Amino acid sequence: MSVITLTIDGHLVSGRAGQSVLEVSRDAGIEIPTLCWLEGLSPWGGCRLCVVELKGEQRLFTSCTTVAAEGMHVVTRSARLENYRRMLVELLLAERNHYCAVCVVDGHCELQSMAARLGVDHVRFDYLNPPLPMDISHDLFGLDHNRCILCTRCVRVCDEVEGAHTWDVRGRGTTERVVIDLDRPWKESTSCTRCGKCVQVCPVGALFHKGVTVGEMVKDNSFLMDIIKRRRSAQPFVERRRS
Amino acid sequence: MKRVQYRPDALIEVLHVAQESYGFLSEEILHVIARSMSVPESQVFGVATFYHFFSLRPKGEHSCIVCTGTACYVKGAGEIVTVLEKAYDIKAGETTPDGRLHVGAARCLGSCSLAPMLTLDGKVLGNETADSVLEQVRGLLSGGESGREMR
Amino acid sequence: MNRAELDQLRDRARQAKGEQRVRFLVCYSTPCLSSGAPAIRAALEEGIAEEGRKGEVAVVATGCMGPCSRGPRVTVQHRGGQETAYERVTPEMARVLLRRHAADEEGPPEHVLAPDLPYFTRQTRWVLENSGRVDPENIADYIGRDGYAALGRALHEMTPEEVCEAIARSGLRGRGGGGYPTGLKWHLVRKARAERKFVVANGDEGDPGAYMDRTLMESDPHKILEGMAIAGYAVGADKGFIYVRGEYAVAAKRLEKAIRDAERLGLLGARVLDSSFRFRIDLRLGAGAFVCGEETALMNSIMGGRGNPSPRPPYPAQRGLWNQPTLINNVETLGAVAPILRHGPEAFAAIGTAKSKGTKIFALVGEVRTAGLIEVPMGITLREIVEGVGGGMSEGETFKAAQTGGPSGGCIPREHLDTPVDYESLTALGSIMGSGGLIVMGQKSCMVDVAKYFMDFCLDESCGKCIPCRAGTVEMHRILERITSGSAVEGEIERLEELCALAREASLCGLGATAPNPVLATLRYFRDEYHAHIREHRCPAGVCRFTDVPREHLGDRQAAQMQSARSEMEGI
Amino acid sequence: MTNSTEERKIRLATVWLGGCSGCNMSFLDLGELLIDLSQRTELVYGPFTDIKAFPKDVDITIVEGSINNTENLELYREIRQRTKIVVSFGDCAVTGNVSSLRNVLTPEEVLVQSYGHVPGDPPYGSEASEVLPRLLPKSYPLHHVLPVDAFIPGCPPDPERTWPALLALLEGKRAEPAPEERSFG
Repeated sequence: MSVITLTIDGHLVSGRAGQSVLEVSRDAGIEIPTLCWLEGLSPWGGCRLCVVELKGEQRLFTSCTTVAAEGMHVVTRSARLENYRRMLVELLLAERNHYCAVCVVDGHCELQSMAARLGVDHVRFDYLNPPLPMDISHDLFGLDHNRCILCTRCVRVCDEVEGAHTWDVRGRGTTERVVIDLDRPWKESTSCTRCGKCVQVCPVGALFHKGVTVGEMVKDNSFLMDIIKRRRSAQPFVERRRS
Repeated sequence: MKRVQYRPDALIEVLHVAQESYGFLSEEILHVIARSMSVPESQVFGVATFYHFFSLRPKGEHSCIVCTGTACYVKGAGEIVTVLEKAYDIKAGETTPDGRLHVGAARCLGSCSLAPMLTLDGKVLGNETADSVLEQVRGLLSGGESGREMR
Repeated sequence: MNRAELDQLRDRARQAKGEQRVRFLVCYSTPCLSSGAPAIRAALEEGIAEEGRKGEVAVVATGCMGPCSRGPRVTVQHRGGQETAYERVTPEMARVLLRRHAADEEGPPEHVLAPDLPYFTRQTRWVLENSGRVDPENIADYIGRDGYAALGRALHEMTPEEVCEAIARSGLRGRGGGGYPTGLKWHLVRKARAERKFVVANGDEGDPGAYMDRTLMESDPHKILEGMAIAGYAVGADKGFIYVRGEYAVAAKRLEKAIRDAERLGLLGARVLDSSFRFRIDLRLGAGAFVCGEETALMNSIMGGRGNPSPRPPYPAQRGLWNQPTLINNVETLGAVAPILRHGPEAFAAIGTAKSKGTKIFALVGEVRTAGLIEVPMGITLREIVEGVGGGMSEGETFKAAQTGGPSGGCIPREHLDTPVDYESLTALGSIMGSGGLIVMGQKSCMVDVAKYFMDFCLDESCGKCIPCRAGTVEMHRILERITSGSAVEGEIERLEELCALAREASLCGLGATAPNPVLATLRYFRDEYHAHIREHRCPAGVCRFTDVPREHLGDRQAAQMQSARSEMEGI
Repeated sequence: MTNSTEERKIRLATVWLGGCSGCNMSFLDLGELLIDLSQRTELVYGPFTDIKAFPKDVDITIVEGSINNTENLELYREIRQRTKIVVSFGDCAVTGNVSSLRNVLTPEEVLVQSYGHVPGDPPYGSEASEVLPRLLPKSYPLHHVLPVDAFIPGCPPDPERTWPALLALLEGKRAEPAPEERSFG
């Protein structure tokens, strides 16, 4: 595996060929803010928080989808980037009904802590306050569209890891919503395996365990990399058994 | 579906054909399509709702699609839509509760030289005003002279 | 079929045409179709049959003839080459025309379009050379006008590299709006190593107010197919997709027939023109999503998915359809390919400016006297287009601005009317060449309202994948809504500009990145109109109704009501 | 303590608009610090005083709650006119929070939901509309109506985040809380 060297925020760092800028950066201890990206899932490039500047390029690049290359000069922090990131979080907060004070993940929410981290102490944009439904038909889990940021982590984990593809996205633009099967109540889903992976990878309070109250829903997605690593190492074992 | 050999990349083609045959895409149709093409239901639903062309609800008996492309807009298409919405108490894209009239706004029907233009039950009308449109729609709904002519 | 047979077919087609004494060309393009072309054709055919003139007099349903605002259009050709163009033809008139031209009866010369109309004389028809001249559903007509000869030459006389080189030498750039050098793109795909490669013709024309691509596909479908086949040969692809906007039923039908006809004659298929080159074309119908004009979204749509764009890189030339290198060109770009090979890249490069070569098709609409589809040399000034080709402003209108590039473009005000129309000049003015929509606006158009219109379009067409576009367009639209409704306060323009910068720089694809353009361009040239709205609640064009008040004053009306109620009670 | 504050104490006001009063309660949780505060400032208005009209020339006003009705709006306009530094205090003032949960409904629907489905007579009719302040179309955060100078989020903001912010403002600095002190909720 070939090694590449690049500069990130002035530091000379090395990574493996084929890694994304984000991965190389994280390995080097330089954190880049993300919401839709989650280690173990395919990159989506939707939240735009991980945008970075590349020397010699005018436009910005999402570090989660850009493959690191030898000699790259990456800037992950600048006044311009911080400003855009703040605005992105403000837009997310304005887009749906995120009332942190009465949310099941209050205190454990990636959006909430991202806002705090980026210095968002108020939202300049108009709150849209769309009237959105909840789905609490399932006996174990609940879905609250009011909190959803459309990061599609649930869609990807269900498709890529669980293999059920229960989730997808319906509509487009502001009418976009995550959807179960043919827009069925969760209880009636014929493809859902009730594994709960979607709930654990959801960064906000959109997917939760039923019965939890404000601030009680703590997400734990550590299972994800365990499964993925095991899958990688399990491959030869299966083949061995066959032969 | 057989014609496209159940290839998942032909999903949009299949949806086109289904809508043409049944008028709209019912849950049952989508279910059958998902099943026989081995595409997850949620994916079929996602695709069907992404494109404005597909309708998950039956369309009205009559339809009036107003072009709101730029040329039509600057020539007063907005007013035509507003007047129709008011007259039938529905929003563009909706069908009256009795299912008789569907009012839609299209992005551009590509006949900008006829601006403002619209289609009434598929027939193209150009250089219209809000009043003239309303009159023709009324005629159509009451099955009057202009209505029969449209057929 | 081999090249010799193609030549024979061409000669036969020409000969057949020569046997006809009079040809009535009836425009069968969407605007004329909807204003009554079928009835005219029927009247003519009936008349010919009644008078027993079959064979010597022919009726041909052609593609677009141009001044669409004056349809239905009919052109009468005599064997000697003499031609008369008619506008606003009715079925009754058609019978009169038939008698006049076929039976040489005298008749009043009504509805004649003067041949020296600037609309005709100022155009340079290159891509539209056959439009309005051939029957788009008749492959022989196309072959009769040297159709597929360029493909024959490419396959038998040129290497793929030479073809790419010829396109590069012509200076052709992407006509979909981006303006990327076409030859360079072809070279990139040609050099990419892969099992398979694909060619995609982008016919998902979505800009409101533009219909160049539709007209081209309707009027001369074979030219696109020929261009695609040449592209396929040049880059090493064996499969092409032509993605047609769902609304374009006529174009799709004609293309489908064209593909079948070309396959039957061996101009597409396993051994194209008796060479070892294999190329098939599939038609894909869009389903109503503007974003699918973006190349990565278009590819996702071709593969049967939601039309969400994907981050670039990787570019389609590296990894496109089914992860294989894919060449995506706009249909107008592909329409220029065959003429370039036929007339030579130098002839094409001789037209236009140093950096923008050749011709460009525009849909000239709005407040001009003669609206319609035009093809003009690059570098022509906007003034020449509006005042010359378009015949000036409509009755009682004075020029305020021209909008180019649709929702991704901007507007050009009066003071820049003499700007040459080329990629760089338009970009410098804050607009773009775009795909070719050109909407002329008079004093009755409010520029804030126009900006709001385009933002409404963008928010409706946003795919929703990335935040700056999904939520940013909504917030920008809200601000514009406040400005036009009277509830805006100081500082809103600045907030709008900040959002514009975010969308422009941080969006995933071109739709989001260019969505702010109409706002930025109107702010640049008509900022005082914005100020008049905010500060004086006045709309200079008289379009906006100020039905709302700033939030601070939301309670004023009620306070006044209570005040009057109180004084009434005191009076008692 | 500086000389200037001895000469003229900072005129401080706290206000309770469309909120639950929890933020003002939490303000009282400053406890002993309130003594410190009273030495530096003069409390010229607030739920803890009996002053009826909002005074003039106020240096700092801490506003709890969002703008829900015409009364909130009128008072807030007065506050903004008469105050140098307006502080948006607590989530309702900063984001709308619980007060704005009603924003998905129209004011009429809100009234029906709140009064129509419970015992007792709803305040309908001309009498109600004359006497009661009218609900605004939506519940707005302060800065969506008129500008605000500092934000202290929290539901409610606990004394640990209120005090440093307040201290900074008293000393004429900008309130810049640490990331962990500026989160909503």
